[in-house]
This record gives sequence, structure tokens and C-alpha cells, in this order.
Amino acid sequence: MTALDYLLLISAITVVIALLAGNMRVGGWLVTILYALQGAALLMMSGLGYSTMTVVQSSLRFNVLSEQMLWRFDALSWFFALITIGAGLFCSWFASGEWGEKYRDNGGNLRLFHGALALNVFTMLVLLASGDLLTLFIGWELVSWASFLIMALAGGKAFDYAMRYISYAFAGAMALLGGLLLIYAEVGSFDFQSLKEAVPTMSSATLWTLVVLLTAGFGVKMAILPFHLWQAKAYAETPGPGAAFLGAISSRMGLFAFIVVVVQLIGISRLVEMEIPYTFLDAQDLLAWIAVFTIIIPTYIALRQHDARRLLAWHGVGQTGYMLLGIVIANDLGSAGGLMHVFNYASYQAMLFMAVVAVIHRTGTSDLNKLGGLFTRMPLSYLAMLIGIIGLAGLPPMNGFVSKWLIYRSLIVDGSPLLFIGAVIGTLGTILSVYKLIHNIFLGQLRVEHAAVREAPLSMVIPMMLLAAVVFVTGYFPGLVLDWTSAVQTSIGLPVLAHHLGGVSISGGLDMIWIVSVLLVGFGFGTLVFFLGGRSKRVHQLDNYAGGHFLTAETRYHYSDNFYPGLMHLIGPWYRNSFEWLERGLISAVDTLSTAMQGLYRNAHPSYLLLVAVVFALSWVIV
Amino acid sequence: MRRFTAALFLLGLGVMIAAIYQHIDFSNTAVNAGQAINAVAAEETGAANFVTSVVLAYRGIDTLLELTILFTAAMIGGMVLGRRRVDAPRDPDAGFILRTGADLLFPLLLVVGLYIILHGHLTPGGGFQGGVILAAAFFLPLLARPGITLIDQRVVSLVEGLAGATFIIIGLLAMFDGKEFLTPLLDKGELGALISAGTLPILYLAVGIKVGSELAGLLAHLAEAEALD
Amino acid sequence: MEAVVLVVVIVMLLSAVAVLLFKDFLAALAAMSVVSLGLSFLFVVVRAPDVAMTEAAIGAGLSSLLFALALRRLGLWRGQ
Amino acid sequence: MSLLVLMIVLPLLTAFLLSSIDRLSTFAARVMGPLVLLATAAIGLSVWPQLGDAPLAVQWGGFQAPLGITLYADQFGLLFALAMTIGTLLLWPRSTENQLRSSSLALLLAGTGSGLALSGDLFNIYVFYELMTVVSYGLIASRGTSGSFASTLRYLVISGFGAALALAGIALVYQATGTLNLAQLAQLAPEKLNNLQGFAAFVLMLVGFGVKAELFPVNMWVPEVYATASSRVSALLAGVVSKLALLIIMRLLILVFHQPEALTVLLVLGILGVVSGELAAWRARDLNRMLAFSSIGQLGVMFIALSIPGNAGIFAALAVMVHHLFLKPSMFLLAERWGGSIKGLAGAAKTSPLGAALFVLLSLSLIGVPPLPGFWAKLLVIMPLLALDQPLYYFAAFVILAAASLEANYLFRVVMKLYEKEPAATPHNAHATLDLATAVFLGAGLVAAVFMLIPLADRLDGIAAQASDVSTYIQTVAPQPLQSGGVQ
Amino acid sequence: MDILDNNTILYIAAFGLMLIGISGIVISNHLMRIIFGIALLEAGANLLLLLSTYHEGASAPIIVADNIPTMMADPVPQALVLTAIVIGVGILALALSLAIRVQRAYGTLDMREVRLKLEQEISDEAGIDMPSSSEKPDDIAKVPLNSVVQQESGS
Repeated sequence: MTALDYLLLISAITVVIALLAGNMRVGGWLVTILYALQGAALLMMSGLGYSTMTVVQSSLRFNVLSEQMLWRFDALSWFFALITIGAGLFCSWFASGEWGEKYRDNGGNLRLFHGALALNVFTMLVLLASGDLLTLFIGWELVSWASFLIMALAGGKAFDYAMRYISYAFAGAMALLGGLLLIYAEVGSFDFQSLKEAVPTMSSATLWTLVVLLTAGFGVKMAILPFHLWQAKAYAETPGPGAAFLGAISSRMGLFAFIVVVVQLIGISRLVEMEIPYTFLDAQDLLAWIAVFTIIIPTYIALRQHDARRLLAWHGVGQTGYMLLGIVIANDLGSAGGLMHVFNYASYQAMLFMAVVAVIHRTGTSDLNKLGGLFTRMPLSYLAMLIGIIGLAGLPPMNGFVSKWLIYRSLIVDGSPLLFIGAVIGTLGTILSVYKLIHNIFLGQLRVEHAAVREAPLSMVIPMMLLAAVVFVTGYFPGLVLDWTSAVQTSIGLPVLAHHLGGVSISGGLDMIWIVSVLLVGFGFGTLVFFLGGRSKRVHQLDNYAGGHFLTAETRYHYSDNFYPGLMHLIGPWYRNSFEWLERGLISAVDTLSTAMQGLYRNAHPSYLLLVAVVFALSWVIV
Repeated sequence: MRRFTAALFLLGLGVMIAAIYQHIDFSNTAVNAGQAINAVAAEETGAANFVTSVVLAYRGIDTLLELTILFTAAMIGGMVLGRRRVDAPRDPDAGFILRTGADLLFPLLLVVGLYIILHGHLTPGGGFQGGVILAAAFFLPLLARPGITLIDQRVVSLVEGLAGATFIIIGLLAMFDGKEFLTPLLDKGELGALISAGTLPILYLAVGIKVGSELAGLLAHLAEAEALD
Repeated sequence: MEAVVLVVVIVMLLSAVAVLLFKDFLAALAAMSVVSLGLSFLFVVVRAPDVAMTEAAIGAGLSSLLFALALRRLGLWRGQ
Repeated sequence: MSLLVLMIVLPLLTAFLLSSIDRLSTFAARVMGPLVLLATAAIGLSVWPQLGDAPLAVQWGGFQAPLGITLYADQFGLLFALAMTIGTLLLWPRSTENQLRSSSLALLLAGTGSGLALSGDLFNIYVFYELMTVVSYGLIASRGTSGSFASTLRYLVISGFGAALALAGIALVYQATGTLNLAQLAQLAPEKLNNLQGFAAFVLMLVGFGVKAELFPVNMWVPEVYATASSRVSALLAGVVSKLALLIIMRLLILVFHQPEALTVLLVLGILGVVSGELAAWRARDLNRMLAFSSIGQLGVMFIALSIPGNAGIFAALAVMVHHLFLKPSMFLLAERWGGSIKGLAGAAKTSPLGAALFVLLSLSLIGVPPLPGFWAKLLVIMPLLALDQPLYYFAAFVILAAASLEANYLFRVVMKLYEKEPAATPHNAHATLDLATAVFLGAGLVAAVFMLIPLADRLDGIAAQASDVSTYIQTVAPQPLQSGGVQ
Repeated sequence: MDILDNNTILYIAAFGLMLIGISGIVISNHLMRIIFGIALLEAGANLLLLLSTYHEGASAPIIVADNIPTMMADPVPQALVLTAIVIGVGILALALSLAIRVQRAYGTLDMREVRLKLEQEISDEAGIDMPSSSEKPDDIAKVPLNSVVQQESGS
């Protein structure tokens, strides 16, 4: 039994326990402890000296089709597994207390929820541990179906979205299978190493086919353009903490597989050699531009949402673009930024979802037009969301700033100003929409019906606060995460970023310790002035008047719908839902063909077809 | 349009058949399994009619299956058409000449049918041809007098079942003897004599009775069909 | 001999076409019997007396009887 | 002498005598059929191990090979003979009105199917095939509705057409070689059938035997028949009988027809089958027809697998066939109570949770989700397709993958309906215990296969290797060479 | 008559019967004609099978009075055709019985109408409307299509 065996075993046990005890009062806590155990097993695997970590094999292996299937962990898997288990731990914790009871009382199947969550973690670990292309595909499919399970839990509308997800995901998986089997046909093995050795001898056409098939397969899970339509709604309809978990890590599995196969095995340098005929672009540029558009378009779609969960979920799609962009650029800064963004994003996205779920838990709605002023009622949730959106918008002093800085910097170093501008436009949209989020929920006027709302229970607040701490600490000391990303960079064969605890040690580098310290000093000074200046006075929100009338609680003077009217007027014409139309067109094409085929079976005289076949054979004979 | 496409297809089919016909090689015809059978059949089976040898001995299992097809078809025919209702109206009897003719023909056809069956291993004819005549013998009176129940479906099914079973049991007897299923048994006798060729005449008798009863049953079913519903 | 065979074949093929063209099903059935009888003759020509007998008894006789009974039950005894 | 012939003969004998037995004792007639099938299955199983070393050739009537009819038993044939026998046993027809006739028909089907799988003579195969066709007419029509009669009639027209063409094909083969024995044909084929005449014979026989194997242009009967026949009969036809027809085509392909054009024809027709079947299933709105169309698609995949030259193709086709053998009958059994519009299925999982869970499992395996057996079967088909490195084969692989995603879409639409919270207006019937037990048994077989994947794959590979070994076939049957004027 | 020797004439008869049979199946809509077509097709195939080893100058494969002829016709195809004819008549009877029942149920033997009525019956039994190519099945369109529009036009 190796460390990896222990990890997988504990994870499998977690699934079983979750399914057995999920409905009990202690069930959630038990499962949470098991996640913590998984985390311990993961840490045991490498100690904290991860940078020297070598490959950990699992003793589990099979021989199928004269191919050996094996599982193993390297630094890349370890890094993603850390995030996965962390997300599982916090989400399970979050779900264990009052939330779970309420879910069960509302007719939800809590046992199935915990089981599905644990199954998601387990399948992701299996995927991360894959040691060859066959196990990669098996893990991939397991993850897809586990996500499908948790997405469909809510029933009703969630069924429709989960259905859409699985249609996309399965089509993607088939593209992936096609790609992997094509590799097998070319290389004669599912082994990673054989593929790596065979890549230089492959023809350009084969390579293009491979890259397109694999990117499409992985891209569906990442929800990059043009496969982005399924994700936001499916995630938003997943029950509370499940959405937080999926939003934090699930679609990152696509990125993991992309890194393993396209970056590590095929290699970015090979992509650069693949030029697109009649243009000055190559495959790498193509991917980078896909990434940039994946940043921009979903972010501005998010701006339009008025459901908090959907707004966040659409951001999830957009942020994937940053990660992909950084990794495709593939220099030391970019890949470190992309990888670090995976970690950072997971931490604040989980927290943001939790904050929104906490609000739903107390108020029963996530409609941004029906909320407001909850700051006074739920200050801790407010704090969590504030820290989260600072991170999401990529502003100092939170960790999101560091990873985005690295990605921007890499674009400048790489000499791609257009990509840089695209990424910045995306960030602009992010800032605008996260402001909409926090404003419409927490700021402004408190609604009458929410006057009695209390802060979320401790079981929900503590995970949020812990995540907030993570976001802040890794923003203060980015070196903590950069250590891990360097190990990953070494393991996948990319240039390693020189760094220290406070940031990057290259010329024009970044030292977050300085920046944050200065910021803190500045804030401290400001606070000091604010409180010691003594010129402020607390007034009740309604101690006010407008147009000569005193305000009552029933009067709405804080309008949250029709946000950003000017901006919307300006960019409104761009929301054409072209991709929706594309999707719909595809469906009606299939529908038409399908009708034709049914008509064929229903109406056609069989002998006609037979004779078509005969004539076909005849032409053969003559030719 | 439909006719036009059909004509086009047929033209294509015709051309294809012509093309295939061009490639048929007629020189092979002397070398085949049949000639091999001709060389040894008289000795191996003792039947003067080699077609009978092939039908009952060399390819006996085919014949068994063929009987089974008839059996199944008769059974399904009965199932599909259903049983005659007791109170259903009947056709009036046919005229005097037909009735008398049918009465006279009945024994004649019976004798001819049995003759053809029993000489199947010597002369052209056999169980199938004779069976058809037997069926006609039993069906003719029905045409003449639709009221009579000469053909009782239950008797028919009993007879056909037993005749088929006889065929199989003769085959199984060979297995008790340590030989393969349907190996011809008994003494082969003198070539050309009525009692010769071992079990083949018995098999042909079973075939004839089975074919006769099944076809008679089918005919009766079809004739009675309108009485349903 | 060849001339006889040729005539029989021509009659047979014409009857076969007639089977499909006659409006009256009874006439079509008669044409079908002609085909069967012709076929039975051809079987004699190719030295297959057993098959010829069978074709005459089953193809021309029994099948026609079956068809006739069915046509009567289907109400197609006279042309539509 | 081998007891193997009893597998064929005993059910026939019992079927002949069943109505007489019924007159003596109704109870005896009722239990007789299953008992006989149990006995024949036992005979088959007892012979199974010894066939691993060497196949067995039995000469019916004790006549030497090219003169008499040969019964050739290898594990490949016996596997499907057993599948037929045991499948009939599991799916024993239960119709209250025509019980006696249905029992006889089921017995006949089992006997004929076994014979078809084991036959080694071209015309004998044709007769067995015809008998099986007639028996299936009876089974379909035994439901007794006017729809079942009409669909049987349509089926009969297509089948009769195909059978006549197959007969013409046999005539062409006999004309060229002078023999019907498959072993001798295998000897003579490279010399005498590797030409246009041989190809024409192949196409004619393909069309003829393809009717039952749901080959593309002659499968128009499938949706109607499976929608009108009783579910148990549909399960038998789609699950087992279609595989037997496929087995015949495989045998012909291995032993007799070696033209590359033959493979191309199979490939093209297989692709058309997959495309038309899966697309039509996507739009089907009642469960029975959806399953029927998807069965067309699956058979198309098998034809594509068959079109792969060499041992890999046989192995792949065998794997897909065995997988489908387990899967389709249980799906039809589940559909028996659920049959009807898919919309009306809403909430059916509440009344039959086990059935719904089983349906999910079967769907997952059908679309090929690892680690279920369907995935490995699919892998076995696609891997050699890509390895051939030819455009048409690449296209076939693409079609299979695209069809799988369509399949996932329409099957999970059904699953979603099953688990919907608001139940449909009409209440659902729970499954009959026996149906459910049978389906669970077959489903458990699928799950068990996951754990025995490696020995199972080895065994199937061995069977495929034995089936594709032409020289052993010839040696085992040992036909005497034909000479002018007689046998040497 | 050089071109038209016996062999050729007989083959023309066989192929001709098959062709006419196929055209009967293809062109006709009336079930009886289709059944006639199948019968003709089978007759042609039988003749073809018998011709496969036909040799001019051979005698029938029957030994009469110990007189063994030098060249006898091949008995195997004869046995095969015998079998095929009997199979054919069985299936013919079956087809006719079914035709009688179908006509009684649907009142027609025109295959186009039978097909329509059959479709109607299957759809009725399943509890769905008769499909027609113009309408869109709501079930199918629903899943992926309830889209951004309804959600996002709100804000």
C-alpha cells in the first residue's frame, strides 16, 4: 500500500460513509472529518516539502487489452488534488449544519447529496491519479457522470440543465475518446511516455486533428468558447454547497487534462510550429485567442444576470479563460499565473458561492432585484463576499491580484498587446459585475421582509471565514502557492518561475509583502483618522427624507433592477445570443435529419432501398 | 415517377444480372457433390430414386426442418384465422354432380396418394407429392359439403404431431444404435424392389401423412376463415 | 426441342407479366397457374421429374387453391 | 455420435408432441417446454469445455462430409446456441390466449436457433433460417392484435423477398463450386468464388440473411414489429435472433467470401444503419420504437466491426454481440410495463425504483461509459478501425462516436423522465416480479463482467480466434475432395 | 439458334421470372400482387438453383430396371428445390391467412393504407399523437432550448 492507495481508499470510504450516514445528524460532520483525513493523507504523501516530490505510484494496476493501466500522483496531480479535497472539505463542512437540515426538511435527499459530493471528490482523485491515456479517459468519464449526478439532484429545472450538460459532456468525451484512440493508432500504446516520444515524428495533419479533438474534449468541461453555454445554469441549479464545490474545482479537471496531454505531452513548442494556413497565426495563438474570448464574453453575460448564483457561475466560465491563457502562453510567468489562478479562484469562488448560499438560506432568494441592505444583518457574510469580490476582480491585497498580475505580465513579456487588452477588458467587466453583486445584496436599503434576518449559523460562517483567511494570506504571501506551482512547472517541463515568499524575484518583480503592508498601513491610518476625527455620527438608514417626505420602511428608494442602464444601452446590441442560435441550429439540423430518417422507416417502400443498394452494387461492378 | 424509378432500377438490375451471367462458368457443372452422390447412393441407401436418397438420407435434416416449417405455418395459420364459431352461417351444399364427384374421387385420390408416397424411393414422386394429393382428397368433400366436419382440426394436429414425431424418433433410434441421428436403418434390400431402402419408405410415409394433414388443415382453415368475427 | 422450350419460356414470361397486369385477380391467378405449369415443364426438360411433379402438384395445384380460397375470402373473386 | 444434435432435435420433437401432451395433461404441457430447454442447455454446457481444445464436426445421418450435412460445433457457434436456448428459457412467452401455441413456437425457436448456430451447410443454414423466420412470424402474431398481424405481414413481405434472393445466391455458389458444405467451400472459395459471381452471391445472401440481422436497407420492419409484438418476443428477436443472423454472415465472411468489396459493402451498410437508426431513435416518442431504432444502430455497429479485416474484427464484433445479448433483452423487459409514450413515463421511478435504476445502468453501458462492458466493446471496435488508416474506416469511427453522443442524449431523456418529481397523469404499473428478476439477472451479468473483464476478454478472444481459424474448420470437417464423376 | 441454346433460354427464364417478381414487389401497392411477386421471384430462384448444375444430355437421377445411365442429372439441387417449393407454399399460406386478417381489421389491402393504419394503431397504443413531419415534438426541443433569452431579458 502506497500513500496514493491510502488516499484513494479513504476517499472511497468517504463515499460509502456518506451514502450510509448522510441522512443522520452527525453524518455531515463524519464526512467532513473524512475529507480532513483525505487531506492529511495527501499531505503525508509529500510532507510539506512538495518541491522535491517525486512520483507516487499506486499499487493498483490492471492489464487490459495488453495495455497496463496504472495510477500515480505527481506534483501536478498533487496540486489539483489539494484544491479538490480542500473544496470538498469546506463545502461539506458548510453543508453539515443547519443548511443540511433545512435541505432535508424541504424534501431534499441529504444522503444522496453527501454521497454525490464525496463521489465527485473520489472520481476527481481517480482522474488526477491517471497514469496513462486509458485511465485518463476512464477518470474523465467518471468525473463527468459524478458531476451530472450532483447537478441533477435538485430536480425540475435542474434536470433540463443537467441534461444539457451531459449532452455536451458526452459529446466532448466522445471527441476525447476519438483523439485518444487516434493516438493509440499512431503510437501503439496508451503510455504517456510513448506519446511524448512519438510526438516529434507525427505529421502536421495528425497533430492538428489531435489538438482539435483533445481541445474540444477538454474544452467542453472547461466551458471555453464555443462550448460555454451549459455551465452557468447547470452549476447555479446545483444545491447550495454543491454549486460552491463545482464552481471551485469541477471544470478545472478539463484544465488538468489539457495540461497533461497538450502541454506536457504534446508540448506548447510543437503547437507553435503548427501554423494556420493563409494567416500569421499558429495553434498557440488560436488557443490564446479562444481563451481571451472565453474571458470577455461570459464576463459580460454575467454582468447581465440578476440571479446571484448565475452571475457567479458565469464568472466561473470567464475566469477559466485566464487560467487557460496563462498556461497556453507557457512562459515561466504565465504558467505560474495560470496554475496559481486555479488555486486562488477556487478559494474565493467557493467563498462567494457560500456567501450567496448563506443569503439564500436566510432570505430564501438569490434574485438580485429582491435583496439589499443585508450588510447590517449579515456582516460576516458581507465580509466574506467583500474579500471574495476583491479577489475575483483581481485587486490587491487579495490573492486574485497576484495571479492576474502574473498573467498580464507574461502577456507583456510575450509581446502580445492585443491579448493583454482583451484580458483587461475582461477584468473591467468583472469589476463592474461584482460591484453589482455586492451592492444589490448587501448595500442600500434593507427590505422590510428581511428586517428580522440573522447572520448565518456558525457552521456556515466558519468555512467562509477560513476561506477568507486563505484568500488573504495567500495574497499576502503568494510564495506559499508559488512553491507548489514551481514544483508543478518542474514536473510538466515548463520554465520555473523564480520567486520568494512575497512574490516574484525577477526584474520589475512583485513583492506582495511590501504592497499589502503599505496598504494595511494606509487603511489603518485612514481608519484612525475616521474614528479619531470624531466628526461622524451614526444615523438610521431611514432617518432621512426625500422630496419633503419622511421615508418609511415600505418606500423603496434603492433601486437595484436595471443596473448600469447607460452601459447596457451601449453594449446591449452585442448580446445577440449567437451561440444560442448556433446551438439551436445544430439541434434543428439533427431534428430535421431525424425526422427524415423516421420518415424513411415509416414511409419508404423497402424494396426501393433494396434496389438503391442493388444499383449501388451495380455501379461498383461496372466501375 | 414511381414507375419511372422502378423501371430505372429494373434496368439496372437487368444489366447487373447480365453482367453476372457473362461471368458464369459453365464448365464446372460436372464436378459437384451431386455426382458424387450418384456414384454411391445406390449402395449406401438402397433407393433407386436418388432424389429420394438425397431428400431423406443425405439431407434428411433439411426435410425434417421443412416439415417443421409446414407444421409451424399450419399452426400459425390456425392461430391467425381462429376457430370456426358454432353458430356461424355456412355455405349451402354444392350441386349433386359435384357432391357425387367428390364422393367418388375421395377413395381414388386416397389410393393414388398412398401409391405415390410408397413408391417414392423407386419412381418420381414421394411424400410431398403424395401428401398434397392426400390433402386434396380430404379437402374435396369439404368443398362439396361445407357443413361436414371431415377435417377435425384436433385430429389433424394430433396426426401431424405424431407423424413428425415418428420421423424424429426413427432418427433417434439410430442414435440408440450408436450411429448419428437419421442414419438409415434396417436392411437395404434389393435395389428397385418395393420393400427396400431400409427406413426410407417409412420416413416418406411419415412425411406424406404429415404433409397431407398439415395442408388439409391449412386449406380447411382458409376455407372456414370467413366464419370468424 | 429448343424451339419448344423457347415457346414455353416466352409463354411463361408473358404470363408472369400478365400476373402483375391483369386487373382481375382471378385472371391473374390463372396466369400464375400457367407460369407454374410452364415451370413444371421446364423442370422436366432439365431432367428433374420429382421436382416437376411437386411443382405441378404444389405450385399449380395447391397454391392456386390457396389463392382461390383467399381471394374468395378477401372479396376479390371478381376484379375490383 | 454426439449428444449435441439433441439440442436441436429434442425441442422440435417436444413441439410436435406438445398438443398431444396437452390433451393428456395441461400441467405437463406447461412444464414440458422449459424442462426440455433446461435439458438441452445442460447438454450444451456439458459439451462446452471439450470444444475449447478442438471443435467438433457431426455428420447428420453418418454420411461423409460433402455428401451429407455437417453440424460444426465450435465455441463460437455453441455460445450462441446456448444463448438461444437459455434466452428462450428466460424470455419464455406468456400469453394467456395462445399459451400452447406460444410454447410450441418458443421450443421451435430454441431448437432452430441452436441448429442455425451450429450448421455447417449452406442450404441447411437457409432452411434453418427460414424456419426461424416462420417461427418469429408466429411469435409476433401471437399477441393477437390487428397491429401485430399487419406488422407480421410487412415483415413477411421483406423476409420473403430476402429469402428468395438468398436462395438465388446459394444457386450461384453451388453453380460455381458444386458443393454446399462450408468446409469444402472454404477450400474452393479462393479459386472459384473470388470473382464477380462470388461477390454477387455474397450480396444476395447478405440481403437475405440481413433481414433478420437488421441490416440497413432491409430493416424497415424493425420499428413496427418491435412496437407491436409483446415485449418478450421483441426482446428475443432484438437480443438473440438478430445475433444468430449476424453469426451466419460472419461464418460466410470468414469461410467463403474474401473479397475486399464484401467488407466495404458491410462497412457502408453498417454506417448507414448506425446513422439512420440512431437519428430516428433520437426523435422517437415511445419507448418501444426508441429501443427498436437504437437496436438498428447497435446492429450497425456490429456490421462495422465485421467489416474490419482479420481477427480483430471478429473479436470486436463478438464482444459487441455478447454485450448487446445481455443488454437489449433486459431493456425490452423493462419497457414491457413502461411501453408507450416517453412523456407518460414521468415519475415512474417512484413505482419501480429497481427497474429505473436498472435502466440507468443499462443505458450507461449501452452508450459506453467506463468501466462498464459497453465501453470496452466500443473500444475494441474503434481501435482497429483507426489502426486501418483508411478514410472510410475513420469515418466509421467518427460515426460510432457521434452516434454514442446522440444515444446518450435520448436515453438520458428517458432517464430524466423516469426520475421526474411530478408523476404523469396515468399511474404506472410496477414490473412483474419475473420480468424484473430476469432483467436484474441480465443486468447483474453486466456488472459481473466488469470484475471479470480480463478473463472474459481472453475467453472471447479465444473464441474469436477459433472462429476465424479456417484451416481447423476444414481439417475438422475433412470433406472428401470432389472429382469429375464422383468422390475419390 | 447459336446464341439461344437451351442453357441460355433457361437462364433467361430464371432471371426473367426473378426480375418480374421483383418488379411486382416494387411497383405494386396491392398486397395480393406483392404476394404474387414473391411467388414469381421464388419460382425464378428455384429454376436458377436447378439450372446450377444442369448438363445437357444427362438423364434423370433414377435407376430404372438396373439400367445405370452414364450421366445422371445432379440430384442435390433437385432435392433443394423440392424443399424450397414446400417452404414456399407454407409461407404463402401464412401470408394469405395474415392478409385475410389484416383486411378484416383495416378494411384494405393497399400497403400504403395498411402502413398508415398500422402507424396509427401503434401511436394510439403508445398514447402519443400520430407523428407528422410538420410538428415539433415538445419533449425533444425542450431540453437544451429553454435558453438565455428568458433568463437574461429580465435584467
